[in-house]
Parts: sequence; C-alpha cells; structure tokens
Amino acid sequence: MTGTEEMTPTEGPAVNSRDSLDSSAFDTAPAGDAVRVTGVDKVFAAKGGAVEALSGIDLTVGPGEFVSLIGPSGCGKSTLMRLVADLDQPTAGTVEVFGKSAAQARRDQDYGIAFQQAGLLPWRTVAGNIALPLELHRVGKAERKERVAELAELVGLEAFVDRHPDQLSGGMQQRVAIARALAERPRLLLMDEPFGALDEMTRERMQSELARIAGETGAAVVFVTHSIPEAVFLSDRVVVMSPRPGRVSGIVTTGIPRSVARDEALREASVFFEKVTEVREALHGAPVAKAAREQR
Amino acid sequence: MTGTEEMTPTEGPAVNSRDSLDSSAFDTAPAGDAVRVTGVDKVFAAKGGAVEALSGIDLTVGPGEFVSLIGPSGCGKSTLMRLVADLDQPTAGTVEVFGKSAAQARRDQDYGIAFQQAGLLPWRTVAGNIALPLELHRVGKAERKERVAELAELVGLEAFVDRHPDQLSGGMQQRVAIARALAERPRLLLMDEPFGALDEMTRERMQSELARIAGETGAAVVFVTHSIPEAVFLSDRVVVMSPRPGRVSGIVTTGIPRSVARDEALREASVFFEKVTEVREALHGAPVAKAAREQR
Amino acid sequence: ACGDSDDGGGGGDGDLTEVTLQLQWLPQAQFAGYYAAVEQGFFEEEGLEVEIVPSGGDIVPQDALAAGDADYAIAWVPKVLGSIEGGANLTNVAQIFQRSGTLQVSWADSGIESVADFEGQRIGSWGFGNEWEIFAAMAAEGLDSESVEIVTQDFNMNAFLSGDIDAAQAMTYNEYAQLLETVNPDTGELYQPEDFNVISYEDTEGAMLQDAIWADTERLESDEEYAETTVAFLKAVIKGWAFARDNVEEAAQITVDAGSAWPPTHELWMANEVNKLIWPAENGIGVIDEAAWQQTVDGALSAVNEQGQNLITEEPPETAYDNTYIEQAIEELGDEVDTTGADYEPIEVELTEGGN
Amino acid sequence: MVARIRPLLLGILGLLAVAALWEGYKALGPEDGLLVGDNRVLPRTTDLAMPHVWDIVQRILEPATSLDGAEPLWLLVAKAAGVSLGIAAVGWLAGTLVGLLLAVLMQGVRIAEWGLLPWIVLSQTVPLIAFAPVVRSWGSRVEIGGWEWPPWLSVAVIASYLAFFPVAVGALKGLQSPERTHTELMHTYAAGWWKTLLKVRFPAAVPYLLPALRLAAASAVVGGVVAEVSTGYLDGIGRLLVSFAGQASGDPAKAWAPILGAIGLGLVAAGFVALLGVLLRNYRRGEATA
Amino acid sequence: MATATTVTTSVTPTRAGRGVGQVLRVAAPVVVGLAGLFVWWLLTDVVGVEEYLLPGPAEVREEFAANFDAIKEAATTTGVNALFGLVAGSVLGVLLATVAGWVRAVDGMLAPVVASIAVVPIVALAPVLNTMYGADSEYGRRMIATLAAFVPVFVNTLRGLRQTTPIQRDLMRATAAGPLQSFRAVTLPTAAPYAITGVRIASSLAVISALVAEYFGGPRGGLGAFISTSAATSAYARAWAYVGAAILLGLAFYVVTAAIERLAQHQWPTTDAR
Ligand SMILES: Nc1ncnc2c1ncn2[C@@H]1O[C@H](COP(=O)(O)OP(=O)(O)OP(=O)(O)O)[C@@H](O)[C@H]1O
Ligand SMILES: Nc1ncnc2c1ncn2[C@@H]1O[C@H](COP(=O)(O)OP(=O)(O)OP(=O)(O)O)[C@@H](O)[C@H]1O
Ligand SMILES: Cc1ncc(C[n+]2csc(CCO)c2C)c(N)n1
Ligand SMILES: [Mg+2]
Ligand SMILES: [Mg+2]
Repeated sequence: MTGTEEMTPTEGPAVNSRDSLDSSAFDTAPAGDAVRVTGVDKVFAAKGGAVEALSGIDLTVGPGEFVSLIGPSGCGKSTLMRLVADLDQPTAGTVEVFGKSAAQARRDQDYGIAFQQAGLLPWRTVAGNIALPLELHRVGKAERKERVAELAELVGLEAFVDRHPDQLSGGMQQRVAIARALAERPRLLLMDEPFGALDEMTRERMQSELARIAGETGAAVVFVTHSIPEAVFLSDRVVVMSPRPGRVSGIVTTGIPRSVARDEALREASVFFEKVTEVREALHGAPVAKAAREQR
Repeated sequence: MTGTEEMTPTEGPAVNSRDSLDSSAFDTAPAGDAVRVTGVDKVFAAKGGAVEALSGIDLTVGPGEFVSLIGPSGCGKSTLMRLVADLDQPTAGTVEVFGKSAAQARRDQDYGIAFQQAGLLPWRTVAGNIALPLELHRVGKAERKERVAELAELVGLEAFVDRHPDQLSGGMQQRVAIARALAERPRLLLMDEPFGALDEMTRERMQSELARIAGETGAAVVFVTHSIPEAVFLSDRVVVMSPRPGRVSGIVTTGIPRSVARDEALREASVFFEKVTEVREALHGAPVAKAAREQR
Repeated sequence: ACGDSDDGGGGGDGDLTEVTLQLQWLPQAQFAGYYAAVEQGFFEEEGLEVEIVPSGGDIVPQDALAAGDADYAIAWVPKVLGSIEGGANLTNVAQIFQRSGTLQVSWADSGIESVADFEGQRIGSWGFGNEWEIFAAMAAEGLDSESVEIVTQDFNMNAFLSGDIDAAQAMTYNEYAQLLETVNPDTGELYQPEDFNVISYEDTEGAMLQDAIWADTERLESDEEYAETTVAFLKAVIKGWAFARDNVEEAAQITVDAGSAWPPTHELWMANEVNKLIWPAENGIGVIDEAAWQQTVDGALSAVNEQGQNLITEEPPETAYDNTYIEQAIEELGDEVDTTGADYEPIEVELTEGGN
Repeated sequence: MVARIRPLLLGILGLLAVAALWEGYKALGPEDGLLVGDNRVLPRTTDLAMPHVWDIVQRILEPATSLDGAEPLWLLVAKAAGVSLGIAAVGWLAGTLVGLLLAVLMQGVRIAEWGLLPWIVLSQTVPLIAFAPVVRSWGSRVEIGGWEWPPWLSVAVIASYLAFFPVAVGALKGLQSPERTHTELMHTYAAGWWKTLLKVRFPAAVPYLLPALRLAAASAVVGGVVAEVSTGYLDGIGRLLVSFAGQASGDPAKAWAPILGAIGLGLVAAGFVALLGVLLRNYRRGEATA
Repeated sequence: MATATTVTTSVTPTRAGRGVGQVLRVAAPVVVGLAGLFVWWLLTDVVGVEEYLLPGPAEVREEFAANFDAIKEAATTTGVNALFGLVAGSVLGVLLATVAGWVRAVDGMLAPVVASIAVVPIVALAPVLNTMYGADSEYGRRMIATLAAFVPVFVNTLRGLRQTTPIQRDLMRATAAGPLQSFRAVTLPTAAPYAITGVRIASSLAVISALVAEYFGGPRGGLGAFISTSAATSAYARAWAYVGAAILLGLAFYVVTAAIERLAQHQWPTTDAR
C-alpha cells in the first residue's frame, strides 16, 4: 500500500528456521490444518437479552502458522479462542482441530493454552506448575522431572524451578504459564492476551521469546492481543475483528517470514511500521488521515 | 539523531492552543516552575537492606508543561511522583511545588492526582466521586453541583453521573478519576500510569482526551508511563530513568508543540516514529541495532 | 435495692418499708407462703412492701444477700454454712422447712434400699451445692465419696427413666411428682409409687435443714430498724405459710399467677408436699431445732465430695442462727395465727399425665 | 419467578429431609441408641428422647396447660420469644456500639490494636456464667434519680458481651480494608483522620461489618437466652426452656416448643441484619456475588 | 514561602523502629494484662471490695495451686470433649460442605438447617441431647461441641470451595482433567486454608460449648461443672481458678489451631499469583 521498500532479512543472530527443529522431541506436523472454524455463530443468553458474540466466523490456521486475533474489547476474540479450546460450544457452525472435533482435540491434549493472568497455582512451585498437566495424565515421575527441566530451560527459568509464583515477577510467571502450556508438546498453542498484564519493556522481551519458542517447537499459535505492534511483530497473519456481532473484518498478512529474527531491529524496520499502519487502518475501518500522511 | 524530516503541523481539526484558554475558569499560571526537584535521594529501608530508589534527581517542570517519566520497572518513577505529591519524603534534597514545599502545596491543593487504578470509591456515584475533594473542602452544595456538571462534560460523562463505578468500563472509570483530579482546578496534574490498565484502543482514545483536557485547563502534567509511544504522543519532554539507583539517564524533547493536535494522524507521522525510536534508544542505553537499521 | 434507708419497722401506717426477698429458684409453690403473704396483703399489714426476686441457675441467694442486693434470702442451710465459712456474715432467722425434702429414688427391682447400697452405683445429683446431703449420708454409712459415680441431673427425670442413673435425687415436692406424672411405656399407665424404691434423707444421718430465711448478721446487730423489720417480715411470712396450709388450692393458684410455669396439678402437689415439710411445727414455724441444726452441721463437717473437698472444716459461728426474731414474731402474733399446725392434715392430690 | 422461590422450596425440602431423617432413624434405630463398646454413638429412639415430629407439632398447637384460659403453647412461646428478641436487640445495639468504638480505637492507634486484640479474643473464652451474677448484682445497685436498673438490662448487658466480639474484630478488619490508593487519595486532599474514617474507612468497612453484625445478632440471642436462664429472668424464652425442660419427663413434646422458638428467634434476628444489608447495598458493590 | 523540604532522615532509625515494633507487639498485650491485674488487685486490696465476693489475684492463684491436680483432671475431661467436638464438627463440616459445593440443591437444602444450628442456644439443646445420648455419657455434650464447631467449618469450607478462579477451572478443563482430578489439584488446595480458618474459629466455640454444656447435666468432672458447684457454694476463689483453667484451655485450642492455620496458609498460599 504505502510501503515501497521490500522486506530484507536482517543479518541478525542465528535464525531458528523450522527445518532446524529436533523433530524427535516434538510431534511432527500432521496433514491438514491446525484449526478450521466454519460458519461459527455464538450467542450468549444474558440478562438484557441475547448477546451475539460471534457471527459467521470462518477461519483456518495452518500447521505451524502464527495467527493473531485483534479487535476492540468485546468483539469476541476470547470467545472464539474458547470455542477452539472446547471451553465453550458454538451455537452454530463447526470447529475442527487437526481434523477432529474440538472436544476430541481437548481430550487428546492437542493444544496447550495460556491466559492473560498466568493462572499459576500459588501453592505449587514453578516445577510443580509446569508438571501439572503431566501429573494429570499420569506421566511417570522420572519422565516428568526430565520434561520439566527441559521446559524450564526453554523458557529460561532453570534457576527458579523451586520458587513459588509469588516470588516471581509478572514476566517470569507468564513464562511459567507458557512452559506449562507446552508441557505435552502440543501442536497448537492458544494464547489469550498472555502479555496483557506486563509492562511494555518486559512485554517486548517476552514477545521475542515467544517467537523463538514457537519457532523451536514448530507449534501453530492462535494469539489474542490488543496491541497492534505485538500482533504484527509475532504473526504470519493478523485477523482483525469487529464487534456487535463479532465478525472477521479483515486479514493482514504480515509477509514477515519466520526466518526473520524477532528482535529490536525488526521493531525499527520500516516494513514493521507499515504493517502496523495497515493493521491500524483495517481496525479503524478506513484509512484514517491517509491524506495527511501522504502529504509528508 | 536519526530523523531528518522536520516536524510539520498537520492541518487537523481545531487546535487547542493554550492561548485560547478561558483563564477566568482556571487559576492563571504563576511565576516560577510548577515542580522543582533538586538533588533528591530516596532510600527505603527494606528487609534485605536499604534500597536506593532515587539518587541525585534534578528535574524542573515548567508551568503548563507536559513531562513524562519513563523507565523500566523499579527505576523509581512512582517514588519520584510520590515525593512531589508529598505522599513520601525525600531522604535528601528538596522538592518544591510552585515555589512552596511539597507539604504546603498538598495542603493548598495545588495539585490533582490520578493513579493506575482509577481508585474510585465504589459506593459513590460518578458525581459523588468527582465531588469528593470539593466536599472535603467544604465547597457549597450548589457550587459543587455546578462544578461536577462542568467536569463531567469535560470528560464526556454527562450521561453517566448517576452511575456507580462498577457500571462503567475501565476507560470511563479512568475519566472519572481524571475529572476528580481536576475538581479543584489544580495547576499541576500528577498521573501514575493512569492508562496502564486499559486496552490499547481505549488507551489511545484516552490519550487524545487527556491531551485535550491538559490543553484546555493549562495545567502542568507529570505523567508516569511504561509506553514509549504514549510518552512521545503526549509530552513536551520525556524524562528517561534508569534503575539501581534510580537516576535520570536522559531527557528527550519531542519538539511536537502543543498546537499540534494529538490525533490519529500524529500517530502515523514519521516524526512520531523517529521520536519513539529516539526514546527507545535512550532507554536501552545505546542506539540498538543502529547498524542494522542504517542498512535499510 | 434497699436496706440502707429502711425507715421504721412494723406496724406503722405511713410509708411502707421496702424489702427485697431473694428466692433460690424460679417462682413455684415451694415458695407459696411468701407469694401468699404478698397476695393476701400480709406484708402490707406489717408495713412492708416486699419485692420477691426469683433466681436462675447462677444466682446464689446468700451471695445476693451478702452483697447487699437483697434484705433476706431463702437458701438451704448446708450451702449457706459453706458461704459463712467462706466469709459471708449471715444469720438464719427462721427455719421454715423443718424437714429435708430430698429423696434418692431407684427402681423397685434395683436392690438399692438404703444409702449403704449406693456403693458402685451411678448416683444422680443436681450439683449446685444440692449434693451435700448425699455425701453426708454416705459418710455416716462409712462410704467414701469415690465409691459411687456422681452424675449431674438436669431439670427433669429423663436420665433416671432412661437408665443412665441408678438412683436419682428428687425433691418430694417436685421431681418425685415428675416421675409419677410420666406414662410407663410398659403399661401405658402412669408410674406408681410401687414402681420405685424411695430413700428419704430425712430418715438418714445425712438429713440437712433446707429452706431457711437468712438475714445479714451485721445489720441485725447494728441496725435496729432492720432488726425490727425482720420481726415484721417474719410475722407476715408466718401468716403467709399458715394461709398456704389452710388454703392449699388457693396458694397453688397464687404461685401460678405469680409466674410459676408448672401445670396446675403439679403445682398443687408441690404446695401440698411443701406443707408437709413445714407442718406440724412443734416449736412453732421457723424455730430452729437445735438437734436438727447440729445434725446439719455434723453432716456438713463429715461430707467430702468426689474431689476430696470439704463443705466446711470447722463449726460455724454462733451467729449462724438466731431464734430470737422468729420467737418474737410468734409471740407478737399470739392467737391471731396457728403457728404450730398441730392438727395439720395434708390433702390428697391426684397426679395427671405431664401434670397438666 | 421460579428462580425466586427456588431457594425457599429447597429450604423447605431441607427441613422436610431433616424431619424424615428424624423419623426414619427413630423407626429403624435401636431403642437404646447405637453403642460402640460403652460409647453411645447414635442417640436413643424412645419417645422420651425423640418424640415424633407430629407429636411435637400437635403439642405446640394445644394449650400450654389444662388451666382455664391457658394460651396455646405456640402463642406463649411466641410472646416470650418476642420479649427475648427485644432484649437481644438492646444487647446487640450496645455490643455493636462498643465493638465499633473499640475497632475505631484499634484502627487509629496501632499500639491499642496490639494491646487489646489478644484480650478481646481471650474474653470470649470466659464462660458467661462466671460473671452473670456479678452483672446482676452490680446492676441491682444502680439507681439514678427515680430510675432503677431493670432485670432485663442485666440480660442485655450479658448479651452485648457476646455481641461486641464479632463487631470489634470485623469492623477492625473493615476499617483496615481500604486500598492504599484510597487512603493516600485522602492524604492528597489534606483530609485528616476523622474525615478519612467517615468518608472512606466506614463505607469500606460495610461489607465486613454486615456478616459481623449478623454473627453478633445470633450471639446476642444465644447470649441473651443463656443470661435469662442464668439470672432467672422470667418473661423471656430462656425461662420457658428451663421450665419446659423440667416437664420433659411427663410431657416430652412440650420441651421442643421453646427450642424451636429459640431457633426462630435467632433466624428473625439474623433476618433483620440481612434487611440492613439490603439498605446498605450501595456499600456492598465490591462484594463477590458467588 | 519557599520553604523547601530538606529531610535528611537516615535509614537506621526506621530499622530500629521495626525492632521496637516487634517488642511493642509483645509488650503491649502484656502491659494491658498487667494493668488489668493491677485494677483487680486495687479493687480487692485497696478499695476493699469484700474478698468473699471478689477474691484477689493472690487468692485465686493459691486456689489454683491448691487444686492443681483436680483442675488438671477437669481440664482434661472438658478438653477431650471439646477436642472430640472440634474434630467431629470439622469432619462433618468439611464433608457436608463438599457435598453442598458439588450439588447446588444440597446447598439450598442445608441452608436453613445450618442457619438454625448457628442460632440455637446451648441451653436449649443440652437437656434434649442429654436425654438422647444419656446423662451418664459424655456424648451429649460432645454433640453440642460438635454442632458448635460444625457451623464455622461448614461455612468457611463452602466459601473456600467457591474460591477457585475461572482461569483455574478453564485450565482444568483445557487439560482434560476429570472431576476428581480437578478437585484434588485445584479445589481442595484452594479450599483448605479456608476450612482451616473455620477450624480455628471453631476451636474457641468448641471449648466454650463443651464447658457450658456441663452446666446442664451429664457426668461430673469437667471444668464447667466445678465452676458452677464452686460458685454455688460461694467458693469464688476456687470458681475463678477453674475459670482461669477454662481460659487457658480455650487459649491452648486457639493457639494450636492458629498455628495450624499459619502452616496451612504457608502450604497453600491464597495470594493471587500475579
Ligand atoms: N459467558 C458469557 N455470558 C454472556 N455474555 C458473554 C459471555 N462471555 C462473553 N460474553 C459477551 O460476548 C461478547 C464477546 O466477549 P469476549 O470476551 O469474547 O470479547 P473479547 O474480544 O475477548 O474482549 P476483550 O478484549 O475485552 O477481552 C461480549 O459482548 C461479552 O459481553
Ligand atoms: N515503600 C517502599 N519500601 C521499600 N522499597 C520500596 C518502597 N516503595 C518502592 N520501593 C522500591 O523502590 C524502587 C522504586 O520503586 P518505584 O515503585 O518507584 O518504581 P517504578 O519505577 O514506579 O516501578 P513500576 O514501573 O513497576 O511502577 C523499587 O526497587 C521498589 O522496590
Ligand atoms: C439447675 C438445677 N438446679 C436445681 C434443680 C433442682 N431443683 C429444683 S427446685 C429445687 C429446690 C431448690 O429450689 C431444686 C434443688 C434443678 N432441677 N436444676
Ligand atoms: Mg478477551
Ligand atoms: Mg510505579
């Protein structure tokens, strides 16, 4: 649209391409899409009458793809994510995860999930929190221990495994939540504003880490956020939603390949600013103050 | 530094310059600075030993000036603001507000204050919350009512004066808090991450409103934030702080005059991106990945 | 509420002297004479305005008297002996009940026919200082208080009826009637006296004097008006009890009206049985019999409870009782009232289920 | 509509279930209760120990005694319960006042909290009966002008002794509950201790105070009834409890009337406080609904 | 005018202040206690309220020493009853609360029953329970202590069971945890500190109820029975010695359960991890 420069990969540090993945440690990507949402409506019965939270949603997330959902408060982002996670059921339409029903995928633990609040169990240590899903699925003690160590290292918390959540900063807690979501090597990560409660600087650091982790594990990610730069920085595609009723109002493909390192340099790259502007405009419905911008 | 273009005022909607102020409605700016902090240290006694929260802080805020404090968590932004508000006393150095001691200024109600949490009293209506400081200072009922109506209009909540805080969205609550802070026509507004808890879209709207209100009232503002774009968008000067001990590590003058409307266009202007980058670099200590950027 | 400013004793018309009488339980026919004296205006005739204060579980009448809350109190002699040794300065001015009304009731087939049979049994008692007769009687039989198991009875006889207690403490005028008002589930009829073995403490060495009128010793000695008031008070009381003797039904009704919650036949039974404890009074009502007093003191000295504590360890002071006031009252009444009840005959009361 | 009466229906169902359990156990349980060794773990089922539910109901509807003009038992009990309710209300008010004063003192002066709170907690382990006679004795000596200390006031004072405790503790917690932003806000308004107390601390304490007041109401009733028994007060339900318990051998069902009356009395008292909560609902906006 | 604040408070006094605070925390209640003792002594020895009606501290202490063995035995009897009531009431409270937390209808049905138990005076229940369980048995009063302890445990546990956050519940569902698994992993640890707070509150109630129940029949031998017997025979110094033992017993229950509460709060912290 406005940008004229082509995206040039930076010569940053080692690029974690999906090819370099240790495929023995993670499930290999299956044939078919990670998520396929078809014609989904969701209506909530509320006091003042029914609330049409989602209407006619169609969305597909490919294996290993990073898709962000963005939109004003109340547009149904969380609702959509909860349908994928089988935490709620659609009023109409179908949700498929790796070709199965959402419920089956949940029972098979095909996804891991993280929320805005880290939602750690305060009485468990970092290790205990990460191990929780493993414990619930009767993974043996030795294996559990090994896996926890692996995950703690992945999120950079090796030194903190014996701490309790209240002894960690917000960013560290969020990392524990991510490690927990990854515990069972899911091929799909669902994240609902996981960095919403963090301060901006911590948030930027966490974004880079998430990009790295998503790359290393090769998991597909559905990521809900309010932050345009965050969405652009992380995603292959940004799905823009509008409210009342919740609809997909636009999809922006960032065109920033996985092979580009998510680092400081990207944040200051002009392609980044352009995509931010593009998403902002998609969000506001029309190219705002386009005239003014073009003047400059 | 990096920016080469000059700031060009946009031809946006009506510009609220300070000159257009109805000076009968607000105290006229006095001679001298709004805030003068000289050689301030603040040491907290903590369990693990003393924490040097601030060290050798010198800072002056002119009348009607908008100054943001930015810096990583724990660098002492809140502490500094609390010293100005006389909610805490410095270990060494002096804090003057409009030429008086901070304590005197507090007793004279020379400032209004707002925090990250709106901190509204849940049992009072919007009107009751705005009226609180007036009630405490024995402003007559009729005058109080008039002033509340005025303020509610200023923050765009005329229709909600009889609601209780729990019936308002986060953004509306924050507007009530701002109205309350303005109730006694202070010449200085102190705000500690007032938009920290809002989602990004509401936050952007609130920023524009605050800019308008600050312009209309002509009050000086000390504004604590974690968000670089927010600081740049709003301020005349951005004070960058660094932690352990808390120091002023740099001051960025945005060069965006008050006469420029704070609107969508500004957010997409290149001077804005440049100043954002400049603050980011000041924050990170060194021009990060400068080489990489210059390549493009 | 009074006492400090008693103006003038008996007889005088003018202002009435205010007097407070502290009972040892809730209103019931056990106190019929006092209520009758109020209702019939006998106190007024003597220039007194008497307020009768009932007591609950924790108000100790002799302490209310010692503390100055009341001018006179009704209490059992052994309990007050304990208080006197503890430091209270009180005098028994009229021994209204001449006999002990305490029974120990067991089932007819239990084989408990005398105090000697208590050994190894579960013996019921209310506590609250009502247990000393038991220990005194046992001591007289050479029984150690630890040779029985003392079980606290509550307000009714259910513990005995359910078999939790082998021998229950019972007042002739109250708990014994409760038994006889209860339907025997085996027969569908009320229990009969033949169903029980009844040991009366009056027939044992342990018998102790019960309801007596107590006054403040110091005030008797130092306050002439109080001494006069005492005589006037006793005169009215005598008239009251004489009335209760001669009009049992009316007396029972008076206590019901005064707030007793007992059903009518139970109340009547109580009024009748209480009369039996008073009348006939050979030396005149309220006159303390030296032998009975000494027996009470001896019993109190010998009794040791299951905690190894004594009620009293030495003889009470001479001031512990004083017959002069009651004798003066009887004398002043002269022939106006029959104060001995020599030809007293109790009535027959037919008990009904629940006393209703 | 259905949602509104659902709790009521469930409540009635619950009470019926208790009655059914009672009768069921009475029908099936051993006459002498369940004995494990020498321990009677489950109660006896005789009519003396557990009268039939319908016998109790029937007895309550009958006159209290066979005396001419005797009131029905339920009316007698209801009247006595009314008297006790009045006394308990006075005790509740007095206890609330004392509790609030203590709480304000402890909130304002740290050392007072440290010095008093342990003793306030300890005060509740002193059995009432230990000082019931003292209260009555001291009361009987009070005479101001022509006014004499009435016996019911002793009962109320003892009731207040139980009632003040939850109020003191709950109010203290409530007064300390305002967020720092609120108290600091008052500081920035240069508002003093008293104004902060009035405008912020008291309103913020309401959600803590209401459960405390409800507890205090129940305690005032329980304490009042015990005090009635203890001091021999004649007109309240405590007296009926004792008297009718004394008639329980020959008339077992009668003893249950004042027990049910006492429960009803407590529920009414707690209900009044719930009403208070409705009046103060604006101050309870922060309360979780769960 | 331009009087700027130049505060140069050093750090040390504040630290010393912390130490002083610790000392005051312990000293303040002791001082209040001593003041109370002083007033008591003043009333008896100086103002001269009759020793017969209000024994002085020294007399009570003497009686306490003289009857120490009897007091110890009585305290054991009452203590065992209270402990039984506390344990039984707590178990019952936790069990019923768990059921009520699980099935809403049961909660609705239990509501009036629990409310009734919460307001029923001990005096009312003691005689009927004594008849039901037998006057020769401690079980009547143990039932009373049980009922007294049951209410706060039930109420607090039920509240605790409802404290799980929506996130935690979502998390359990998302990890496909069964109902029992999520009960063990989330609901139980969340409710535990609440339940134990209930036990702490119940501890004092259990003691006082066990004690007061002794006034209304049953085997003799507990503190309550001896307080009443002593007072009835005007042996006030002895009565207060027993009352003192009752206070100590209540205190012991309180201290132990409060310590357990602390441990529980440490084990299962409720502070929202943020
Ligand atoms: N359980 C529910 N019952 C009733 N209405 C609901 C429920 N959950 C969500 N809604 C409504 O559905 C709409 C979409 O909500 P949702 O939480 O998905 O929005 P969102 O995009 O995640 O918003 P936010 O950015 O604030 O998190 C809103 O109007 C909301 O009020
Ligand atoms: N009352 C206090 N006692 C002890 N240390 C304190 C106190 N208040 C602040 N500190 C410490 O002083 C330092 C500065 O804190 P401050 O709250 O001013 O930071 P901040 O810049 O506002 O951080 P944030 O961005 O997280 O709000 C921190 O290390 C903090 O732990
Ligand atoms: C708590 C209690 N105390 C005493 C009695 C027995 N009682 C009733 S009347 C009476 C005579 C003295 O007034 C006695 C001993 C009881 N049933 N309950
Ligand atoms: Mg959401
Ligand atoms: Mg801060």
